[in-house]
Amino acid sequence: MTLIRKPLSRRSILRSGAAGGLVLATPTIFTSRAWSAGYLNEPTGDTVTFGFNVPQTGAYADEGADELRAYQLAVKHLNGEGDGGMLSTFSSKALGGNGINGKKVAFVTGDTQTKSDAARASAKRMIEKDGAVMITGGSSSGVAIAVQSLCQEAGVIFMAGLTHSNDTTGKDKRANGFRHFFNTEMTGAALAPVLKNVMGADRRAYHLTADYTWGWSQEESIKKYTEQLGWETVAAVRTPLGAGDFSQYITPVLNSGADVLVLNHYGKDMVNSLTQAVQFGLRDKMVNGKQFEIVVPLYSELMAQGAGENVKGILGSSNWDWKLSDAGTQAFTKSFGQEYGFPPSQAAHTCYVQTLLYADACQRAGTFMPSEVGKALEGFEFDGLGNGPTLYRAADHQCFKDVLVVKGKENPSSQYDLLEVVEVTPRAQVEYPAELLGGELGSYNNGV
Amino acid sequence: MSATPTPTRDLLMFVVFAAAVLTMPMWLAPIGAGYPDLLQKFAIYGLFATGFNLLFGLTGYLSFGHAAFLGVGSYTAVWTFKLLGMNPIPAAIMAIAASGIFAVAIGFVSLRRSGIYFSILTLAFAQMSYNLAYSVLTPITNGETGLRVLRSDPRLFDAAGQGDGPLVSTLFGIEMSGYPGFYFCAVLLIIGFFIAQRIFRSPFGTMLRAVKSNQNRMNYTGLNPRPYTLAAFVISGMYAGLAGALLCITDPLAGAERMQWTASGEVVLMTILGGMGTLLGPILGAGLIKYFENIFSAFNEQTLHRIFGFLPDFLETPVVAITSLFVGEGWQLTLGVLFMLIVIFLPGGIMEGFSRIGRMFRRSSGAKGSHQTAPAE
Amino acid sequence: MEILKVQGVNKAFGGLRALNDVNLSVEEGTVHAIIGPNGAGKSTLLNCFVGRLIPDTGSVMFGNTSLIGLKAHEINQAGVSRVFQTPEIFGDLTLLENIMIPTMARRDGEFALKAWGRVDQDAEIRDRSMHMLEDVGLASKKDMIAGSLSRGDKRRLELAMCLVQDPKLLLLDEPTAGMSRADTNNTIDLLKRIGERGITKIVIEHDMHVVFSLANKISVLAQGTVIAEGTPQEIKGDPRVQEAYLGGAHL
Amino acid sequence: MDVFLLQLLNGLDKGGAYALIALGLTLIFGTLGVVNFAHGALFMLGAFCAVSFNKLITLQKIIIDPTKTTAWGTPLEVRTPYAEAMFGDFGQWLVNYSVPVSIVLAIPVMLIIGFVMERGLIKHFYNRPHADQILVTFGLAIVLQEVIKTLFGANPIPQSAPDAVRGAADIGAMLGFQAGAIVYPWWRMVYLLFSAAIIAGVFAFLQFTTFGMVVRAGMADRETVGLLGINIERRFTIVFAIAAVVAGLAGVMYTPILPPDYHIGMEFLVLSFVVVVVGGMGSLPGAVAAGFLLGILQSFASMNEVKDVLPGIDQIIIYLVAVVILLVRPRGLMGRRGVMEN
Repeated sequence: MTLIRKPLSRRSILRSGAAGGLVLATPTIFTSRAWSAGYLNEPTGDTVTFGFNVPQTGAYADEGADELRAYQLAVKHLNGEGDGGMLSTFSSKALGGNGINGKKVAFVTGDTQTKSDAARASAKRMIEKDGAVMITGGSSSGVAIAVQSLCQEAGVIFMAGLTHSNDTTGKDKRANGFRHFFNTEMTGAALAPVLKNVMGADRRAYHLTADYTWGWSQEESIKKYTEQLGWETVAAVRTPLGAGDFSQYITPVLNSGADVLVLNHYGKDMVNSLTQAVQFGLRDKMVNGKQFEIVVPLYSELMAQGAGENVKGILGSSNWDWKLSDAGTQAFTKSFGQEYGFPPSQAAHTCYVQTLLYADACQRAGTFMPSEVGKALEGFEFDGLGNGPTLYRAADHQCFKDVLVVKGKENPSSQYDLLEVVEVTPRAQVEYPAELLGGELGSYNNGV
Repeated sequence: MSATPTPTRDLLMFVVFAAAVLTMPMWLAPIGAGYPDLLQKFAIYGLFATGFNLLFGLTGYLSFGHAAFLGVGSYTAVWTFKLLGMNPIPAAIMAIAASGIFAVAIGFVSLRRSGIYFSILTLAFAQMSYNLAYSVLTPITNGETGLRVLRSDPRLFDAAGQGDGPLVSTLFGIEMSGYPGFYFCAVLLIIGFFIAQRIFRSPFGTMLRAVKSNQNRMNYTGLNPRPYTLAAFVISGMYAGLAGALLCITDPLAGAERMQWTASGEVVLMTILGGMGTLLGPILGAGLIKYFENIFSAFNEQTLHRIFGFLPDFLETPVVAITSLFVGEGWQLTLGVLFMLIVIFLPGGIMEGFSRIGRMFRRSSGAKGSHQTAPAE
Repeated sequence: MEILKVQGVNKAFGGLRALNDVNLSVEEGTVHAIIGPNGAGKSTLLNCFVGRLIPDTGSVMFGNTSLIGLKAHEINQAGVSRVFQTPEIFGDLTLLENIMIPTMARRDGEFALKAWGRVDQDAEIRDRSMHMLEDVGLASKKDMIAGSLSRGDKRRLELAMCLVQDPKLLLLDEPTAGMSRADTNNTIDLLKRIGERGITKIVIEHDMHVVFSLANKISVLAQGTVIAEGTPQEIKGDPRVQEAYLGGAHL
Repeated sequence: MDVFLLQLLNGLDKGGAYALIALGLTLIFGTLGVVNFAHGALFMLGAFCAVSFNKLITLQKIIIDPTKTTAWGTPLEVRTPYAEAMFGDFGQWLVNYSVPVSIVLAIPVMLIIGFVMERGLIKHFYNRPHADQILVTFGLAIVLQEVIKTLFGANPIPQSAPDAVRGAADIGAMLGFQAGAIVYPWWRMVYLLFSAAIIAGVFAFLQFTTFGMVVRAGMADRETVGLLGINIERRFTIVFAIAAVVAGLAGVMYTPILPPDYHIGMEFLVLSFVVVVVGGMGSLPGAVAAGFLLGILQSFASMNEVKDVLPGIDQIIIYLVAVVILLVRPRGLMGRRGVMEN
């Protein structure tokens, strides 16, 4: 079931590689703050360098590998190679497939290890040594927030990858940071009505929550929205990150009187807790005269693969799915599938889109200067990137778009077809006032 | 034969070391390591490993929880920033003090046992600190996100002074990021090295080696090993605390994962890899591991194709395919292989390798010398 | 004057009574040998003097100090040194360092945080240690690692480590065990020379040649009890001793 | 009451798993005197024996159907598992029982791995300092992990229990409680029985065979046994191989509970060390006792009633217990003097 890596074709590597070489060869001293004029790492040659900072080791390594594939694909498309992917469906036509602002796109990669320290070290290398003007990537909120604040301090743009915590564009938002992915607040708003429709308004929920900021934020959102619709929360229990065996947290659910279990876990924790909850027969149980249900608020394809058949029929939310029927999704899936032989994950999608959005903003701004690029992104309305009409809200640098409610498929046709879209929750329903999540953007930092 | 190096040789070693550290930006640039962040990491982890070696290398007590002190130092430094201001000096002092106190408490309990029992006790304390910092202690540590300085923090002494600029530590108006940050760390590493050198040659250092060699004899010689080991434990905890503070001085964010057992394990590996009980070894080990982590992980197929571009096509593709297993996402594989090779062929770490080369050199020059004297007879 | 007075010491391990109401008194300046067959309790008794074992009942007075309950290093600081049956030295350190450590321990006490000055620049300690090494004939090997010494040299080193502390009482646990005749004689000479310094010694020994050439007084231990005590001459003729040693079988 | 019983079951189940992992580790400690940081990797390799076996029997024949295309435009591949095509019902049975059946594969594989590891590497480290042992075994663990990652990816790979023991048993009803009050997964009970059987097997082997006697003597006093002229070296190899098999089997049987990934061994490594040390170095019964003790305490500490009083206690209980035990009993529950103390 592994996603087998397929190398990039040699031709494309040579072409973009030759461009990257120039940047790498530039001695560091010339890329330091003192020298550059307008803003940090202003590209002076005929290339501009992006920093792709993804987990390559640790639990999210496969997700990181998928993100990296998407980034490489995006770079190809930006440089006019391949079929252009979503560039052809993107509502903004500023980009012409000849690089950005006349410069070819080159990139450097690094390993976040899903640790804040390692991620920041890697991002710093890209900024200090490789002269990256933009950092993007990540597969967890702690890392995203850590790298985002680093980019703010250093003075480059950060385009967040997969990060779902409210804090990224809430409490910890930064002027230099932008997020396309959705958050726990939107998950709550989108998921709760579906849950009510499917399971009824009279439900008693039991939460198992990963004991760190994202988990708490997820728990709070689901609680808030389900309770508004009449659900009752029986208990919310914190579980240590990476607990492995969750049996001691699952057994109390059995006799708690709850009839819904909400697993506020992500990644391996979710794979393990869901597998074990199903093993405990929770899904065969009748409580209060109702069928017992399990909910996983945030889904990903890789998690669904890891949990295997246990995901069947389980509801959750998702940022995007390759089986959507709009033109953007189809173009991207086609382009990615032909390159690598399997469909992209939502992590790959958000990373691809972020790269395109950044490139487009630079092109429209006519510069790579963070403050100008940021202004071009702020309040930007676009379409054709797989999520329908989308807004990059100026107040918190968060994208607002439709949210998918998905369900584990009962009869998957292939190993990539594990989730089915139950409902596309319209954007209007998941919007919230920017003040709700607090935080302060501050002002742009250009690094000089 | 192993006599203690003479004071002159020690001075020479110190001067060469200091010069090498201060010129790192120059001589590390050709191998791609000459940028501020990695240089800072070399200095900081070098300091951490030096301190760890004072305990492990001299007394033989293997602490598997030293990352806890790194974490305590980090959190203390950030809290000092938050409360007092962005000057690195009070932050460093507070971090050393806090980690020292923490080390006294943990050391007092853990040193009641020796050998692996001691290792597990320290591991247990560190893991408890990590788990709590990640979850329950979030009000103090800001959990997974990590503790940072916020604009709303009181910062008694400089709250008014800073406007909208980035919240980084500043010493007399110089921001402690980039190269100034590296030189600040480098100076502290040199001071730390100097202190370690003094301790190695001091009566106290001799006593610590006596602890490692034969605790029973030490007891019957009228010496109480406990205060010696505790003192070593606390000193090395303070080194770790200072290293933790420096991590935050160069980059004001303190995360809980710094306290995880993997971080403790890393410093153990650095020390053994470089050569435990030697002055320079742990610093070399730290540099090597950090180099692999930051540089080897950054290679991707693109870079490899560029490097091996000179090869003919039919060679280039397999060579790139094989090398790519060891770089990029495979950098840990290289590290694992390196650990095994070094320990198999160089018991005693990298320093052992150096001394072997040194011996070979001396032998061959010695042979030459006798050759030359032969005709004179 | 008595330097060590042992009264009514009992020690049992589980059901086994290793020491049974042992009384012993050692005069200052004498060499007091404790002999007895294997398993008589000699080592147990010695361990009761140095803090390794705590007697179940009874008292061990060193001058006016009770040794019971004191830690090993406290007993040493009070002036009792011990040579072990298998030499206990600092095997990873040089000979010079091996001697300097006890020298410093005598001068600076059980703990001193002297982390700054160089140990090899401490003239007082260095001279004293070198002197001691010369005394035992190991000066030429001062920079060797102690663990690489021959067994005989290790013993001499250990003895030197004890002597450099100028103990009031020196406990020797089979100082010549496993030695060749020549080495044994050397050791006897060495011990006799120390005798001139007036250090009180308690010797546990199997080799009667050693015992009779060194001891002023002998206590015979059998099955945890002192069965005889006296000068070498008295002990030689004591039938109980012969019985204890040879089981009273054929003589 | 039912909650209490359930947590006790959880504790026993966890304890069985901990004890099983610790058993091999303490065997290696006790007899060989080696600090084996690659023990977790052995557990992981065992788990991947199950994964490989499953992959092997679900190997698919790929036929490209040019008439249909995938969403991204390439021809659709139709896959049929070979095993089903070739063996029919037996093939299906094999797929269904792939986890327990893969024990048959895991035993020889782990024996060989253990043998090669000991002869090729560990043997040379018997007389080396523990520091060297740590470095070399840790390096080996990383290498093994990375190899598995390259072959199988980083994502967990689900393995299911056979249909017959999938789902949960209503133990409550069997014992006369209210129906549905005490429900416990079949597979976890299988695992508990399995670990009990393996532990008993290892003990019996050491207790009742001459080989075991020598090994136990070796654990008690290595030098003497060596002096007796017994070839202890060859026995060490066998002991190491047995430890590898035990760790591997623990890994195989754990896969339905925890979908394995390449990192699974590291997660158990620290824990297994804690269990071994709390049990006392070189003591097999100690390791087993500590495994169960820690498992049960961890379960009870996770009860909401306990967590309400002491927040976060479930996250640190193992370490807290370890500290308390090591302070009260200097050499763990049943450790002997002088093993790994310096």
